[in-house]
Amino acid sequence: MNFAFTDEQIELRDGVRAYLEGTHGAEVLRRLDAEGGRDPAIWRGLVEMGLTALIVPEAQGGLGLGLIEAALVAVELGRADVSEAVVDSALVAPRLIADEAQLAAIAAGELRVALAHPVNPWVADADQAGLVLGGSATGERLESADPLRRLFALERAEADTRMLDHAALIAAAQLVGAGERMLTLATDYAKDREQFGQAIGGFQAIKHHLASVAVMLEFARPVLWRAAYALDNGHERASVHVSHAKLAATDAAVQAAETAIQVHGAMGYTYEVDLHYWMKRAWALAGAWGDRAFHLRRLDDAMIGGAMAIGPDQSFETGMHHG
Amino acid sequence: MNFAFTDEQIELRDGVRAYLEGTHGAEVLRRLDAEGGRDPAIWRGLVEMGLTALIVPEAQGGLGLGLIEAALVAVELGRADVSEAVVDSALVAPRLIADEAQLAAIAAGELRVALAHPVNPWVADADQAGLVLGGSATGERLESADPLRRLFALERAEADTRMLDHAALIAAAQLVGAGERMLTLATDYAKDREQFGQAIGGFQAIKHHLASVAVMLEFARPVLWRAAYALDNGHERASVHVSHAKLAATDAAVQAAETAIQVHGAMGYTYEVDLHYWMKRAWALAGAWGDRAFHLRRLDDAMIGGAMAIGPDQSFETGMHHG
Amino acid sequence: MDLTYTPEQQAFRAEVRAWMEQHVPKEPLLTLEGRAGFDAHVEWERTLASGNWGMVTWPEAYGGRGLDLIRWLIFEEEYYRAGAPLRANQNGIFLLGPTVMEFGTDEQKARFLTPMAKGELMWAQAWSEPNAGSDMAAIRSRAVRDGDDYVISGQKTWSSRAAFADWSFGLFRTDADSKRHKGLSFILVPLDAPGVTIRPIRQLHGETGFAEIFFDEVRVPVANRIAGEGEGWNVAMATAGFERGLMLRSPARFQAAAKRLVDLYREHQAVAPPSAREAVIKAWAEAEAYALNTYKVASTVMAGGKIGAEASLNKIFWSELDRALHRTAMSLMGAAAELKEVGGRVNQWLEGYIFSLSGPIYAGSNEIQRNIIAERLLGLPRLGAG
Amino acid sequence: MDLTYTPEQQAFRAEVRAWMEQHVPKEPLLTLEGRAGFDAHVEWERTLASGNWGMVTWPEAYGGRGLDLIRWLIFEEEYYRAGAPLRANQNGIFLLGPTVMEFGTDEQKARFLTPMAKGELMWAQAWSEPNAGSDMAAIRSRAVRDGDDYVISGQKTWSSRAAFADWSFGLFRTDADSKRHKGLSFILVPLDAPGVTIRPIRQLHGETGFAEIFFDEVRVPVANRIAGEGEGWNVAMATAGFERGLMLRSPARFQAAAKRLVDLYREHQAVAPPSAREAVIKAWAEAEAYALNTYKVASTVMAGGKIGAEASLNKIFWSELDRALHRTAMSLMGAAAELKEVGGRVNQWLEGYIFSLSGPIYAGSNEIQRNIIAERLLGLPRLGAG
Repeated sequence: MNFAFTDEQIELRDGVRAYLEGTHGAEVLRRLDAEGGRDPAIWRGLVEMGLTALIVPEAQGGLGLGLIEAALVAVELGRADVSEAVVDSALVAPRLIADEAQLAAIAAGELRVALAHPVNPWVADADQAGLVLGGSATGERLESADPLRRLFALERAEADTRMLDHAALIAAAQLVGAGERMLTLATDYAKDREQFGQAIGGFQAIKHHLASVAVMLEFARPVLWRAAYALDNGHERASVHVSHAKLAATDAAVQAAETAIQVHGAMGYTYEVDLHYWMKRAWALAGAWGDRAFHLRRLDDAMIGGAMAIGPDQSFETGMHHG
Repeated sequence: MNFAFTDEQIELRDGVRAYLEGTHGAEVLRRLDAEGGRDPAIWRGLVEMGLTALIVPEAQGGLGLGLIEAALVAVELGRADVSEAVVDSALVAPRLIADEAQLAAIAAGELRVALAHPVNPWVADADQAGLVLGGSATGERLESADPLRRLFALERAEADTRMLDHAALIAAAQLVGAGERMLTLATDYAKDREQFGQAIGGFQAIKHHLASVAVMLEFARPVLWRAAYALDNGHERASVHVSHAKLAATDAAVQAAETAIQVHGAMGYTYEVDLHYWMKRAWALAGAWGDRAFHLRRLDDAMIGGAMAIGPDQSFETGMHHG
Repeated sequence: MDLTYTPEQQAFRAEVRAWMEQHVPKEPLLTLEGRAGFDAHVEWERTLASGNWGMVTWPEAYGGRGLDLIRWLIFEEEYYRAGAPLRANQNGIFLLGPTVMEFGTDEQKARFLTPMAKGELMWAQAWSEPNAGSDMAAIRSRAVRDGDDYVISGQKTWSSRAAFADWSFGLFRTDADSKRHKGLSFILVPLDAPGVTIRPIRQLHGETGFAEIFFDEVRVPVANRIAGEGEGWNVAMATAGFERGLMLRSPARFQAAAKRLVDLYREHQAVAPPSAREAVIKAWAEAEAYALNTYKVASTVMAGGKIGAEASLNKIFWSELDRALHRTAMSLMGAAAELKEVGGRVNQWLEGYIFSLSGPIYAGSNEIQRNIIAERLLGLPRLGAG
Repeated sequence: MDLTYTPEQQAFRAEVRAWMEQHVPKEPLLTLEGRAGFDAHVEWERTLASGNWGMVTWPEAYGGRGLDLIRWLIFEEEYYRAGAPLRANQNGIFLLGPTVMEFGTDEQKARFLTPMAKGELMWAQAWSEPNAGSDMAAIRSRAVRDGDDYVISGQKTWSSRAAFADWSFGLFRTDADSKRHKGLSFILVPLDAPGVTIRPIRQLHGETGFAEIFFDEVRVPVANRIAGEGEGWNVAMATAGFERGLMLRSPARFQAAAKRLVDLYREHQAVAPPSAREAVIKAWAEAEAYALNTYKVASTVMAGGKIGAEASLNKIFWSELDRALHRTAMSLMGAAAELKEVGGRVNQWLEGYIFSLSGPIYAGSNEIQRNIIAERLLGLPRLGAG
């Protein structure tokens, strides 16, 4: 039992974060927003960094890493509000595909995969996808509140629970990243912005709002890591853990958004500051890959329904190592 | 349409408040707590003030007043944490009794009436009652967290909706009064108590906690008055309005209690200050005469169930005067 | 206390209902925050004016109906019941109009009030400045006296409706050496005057209802000043009082939204999160409570009472109930919440949620309102960081 | 990251479970906050000590088992799973013990630690003073050096366990001219020493676990001082760090309560308010999150990391989840919530709710914890009223 990241995991996270801080700042979001949402150069950069190869097996030219790494990267993608068609394709699809040629093409950045599932009314980035897993899209574009999302109406889909769990995990990770970024944005704003002769961050009301968000994020994170670990290792309760993570991440990110806009005041309500990109991403991901109601129902069945043992000794699988 | 009290109503309220402030301070509560909870002198004072005659018809020696007046008085009884067997007997029972001799005896302070109803697991002050309406008590004493309540186990009871509505209204009024008193206690404490070199009431966190309670109480009050008016005038939706009032009053009082103890800090957790009497009364009344679940169900049936028209034109009976 | 409508009040309700049923546009107008939508809303203001329903609380002398507050509430109930559009003229009706009536000269009343009542003059607020958001006394824009004119320079921001309105009203520093609340004057400025530049501010939803206004030596006659020179602060406080007080958000608006939320819940009941049911009941119960309290305050005001710091209780209550109501709706919409259109129509719940997020911020943030309640109603000390 | 237990950890769990099943009292003990109940809990401490389960995290040299934090968590899980009693010795195990180990002399370690491990010495905290609640630096109680003794005078309050404990530990001003954090020393005082008067403080539930301690020229040897004269503040900060840190509230306690809440919900499901279902799920989910975070922090500490302001995040989270959990239980109990006994047994939900109300207050109020998070973790300015 060791609930700490390895040095390699921390290095990966820090590397991705540093790369995105350097190449994918808010000015990039504004440019993408004005120009249509996607930029091949960004995609190439992500491929060159190895993100498309991250969880592809080594035999197919990948790095053969696991879902902890995928989630760590997804947190950083959420923090930077990366919108390229990389999340579903690189951090989810490889776990759903057996075809070795497809896996190799994903790793090489040559194949993009979109995901279709009945709990989503859309398929993200279907137009750029060489392969739609689980169903198909109609080609009709749906407009999201989030200007950087590209959604297409769902035509048909099968309910693949593995797809849902993997995609919900990665959505949860992005929500945590977006929540953390909104806390940072609001904190920085509160340090700079003066009213009544002092930085507003000196007012206790502002301090306490922000502290409450810090608490929610702090306690969403370990839930995310347990879910990633359990799903990666085929634990019996992995689906429930993923639903828990999606809920905790959603609630923390939505609270971060409402707090951040309140701290920003009228500024937060505009395009003058960049907060809105992360707020809209949070609203979008809150409903994606199972909304609150969906994931609550899975917890409910497990716990109140009694499908799962609960109690102080039940946080982890107590049996032997799996998968 | 006039949502204001008459001068007479304000005079009644102020008179009762002044009397109780003068005769029923916290030192009385401490004495009653030590000595067993009831004092004939307090009872006689309430009778002499005319409270037992308040809503008894004039023909039976009463003052012939209505439920607005009864609720105004009940708010003051809640504010003073009066625990004598006066509430059910004087402010509820007269509306449930037809017998003229009984009414006259209530008005004169010679008959005390207790109320039995299946939604309560007890009959309050059954031992002092000359009459138990609606059922009977076993005589077995139940101990409440509230040291000044005297509860007796219910033996049998019929479900009389009129009793429930009237008693729930009066309970809601007491909750509003208790909530207001707890806000006052916490505010006064915050003005006096110093920490880190200033009155803690100067800290924005404390200010905002207390302001939030003030908001909840402010918006519970009109709901209470509408319920009293509707019940008094036999309006069709009176039961729903009463449930609304009980919910709003409960939520405001419970929030006032949690806030007041937080503002008092460790002091609030003890018998050293008097807050605990009102807190315990609030917890008790929150469950009495229909708990949150019960009253939510009535609102639910009316609104989501569709039994009642809702919308911007539906706050009041739009038909002719009733009752 | 008499909580029934008189026959006259009922007849009035029937009259409003009949007119609204005949005139309210069948299809929702485009958003007020865009040019085309704003024009459509101005058109609706003129339709209202044609029925003499534009400024129902104004005296008849200025083109109103002189309604008392109870009838105003009935009017609003019928207005929102009918699903009528938002008011492009909001700033004029509830803020500037009452200010001119209270502080204006007869000439100013004649010049401004009647055109406003006809729907011919749309007003923008020009309060905030880049470094004076909630702290209005920090205003720096200047109006320098030059003969019978003021020459105005400076910058205002968060000016609602300014992108499309005809005129603006706001505070300017007429005494260059003054500090804080002193030396300010309340001045009306036409937005097509030479030297005025409008820079629309794009908002969350992508529309541009707010704007910055830049004043570069804009010349306006002294006759555009309301009340005396240097008395601007008191005038503005009265105006802000109207805003935060009774009429800023009529309860009918939230009751109508709560009713739609109940319908939404019924539609999504089978897949709703378990807490949504109670949240829906609560939204409705709070909208009712807000309505009842407004009737109570209206009765008090009609009997000669004043609204004081209670306005802050109101502001907090409606803004937080509105946000919670729309948050609940978003949770009921689930995955569709993020879509701008649902079933071929604008996703009104998304729009409503976005709008609701501004409630706790504008017209004095809820943090400031809580300070006011704590200090003025509860008497807590002003020590510390306020 | 490895989130499975090793075979050794599983064997350890089995060992604890077997012992607990054999030794945990079948009936709940009387409350710790009364004399008889306290004695019963001390008896249980001795039973634990007899199995060497009293101070499992302490080194073997002092009568402990030297368990690492993961095993401590497993121990706690089995402890609460078995429904074992609260710890009368809490102050000794988690606060004083680690303090003596870090700052005490060898003589002090021998004198205090071993008897504590045997359950022979119960400790009271003596931190707060009447005018120094959350502001510990405002301490005024004095210890005047007189040869090899200190002569102590003053008053402490909110002293937990003091009504029944054997000894107290706390801060006293050894330099009469000092201010705030300086000139304080950490001193141990036996509660049966001449000049000590205990006045129990009656709490919400009517019991008296807290007390005031009056010191009237109480003479204790200088050897009772932990660390150097005037170094008390640093020692106390370390102690408070233990308290707010990992071990103050073991997650298993909340997981056990959440499990009972699920049972309560199932029992009352038909008459529960609609929001209760989600509140129950949330209580369980948060108890789990708290447990997971504790494993995460434990892993960090075991790898040589330190707990800093994160302890404040912990304090807020567990105290607010505990209050919400019990508030939900009260709403499920409905009318019976107020009864002290339900079905012939103590109403544990009422007791739990009352206890939970102290969580956000003690060990540094949640307001103070939020200040710490804002200032130390987020780096917001300390301007204003803190």
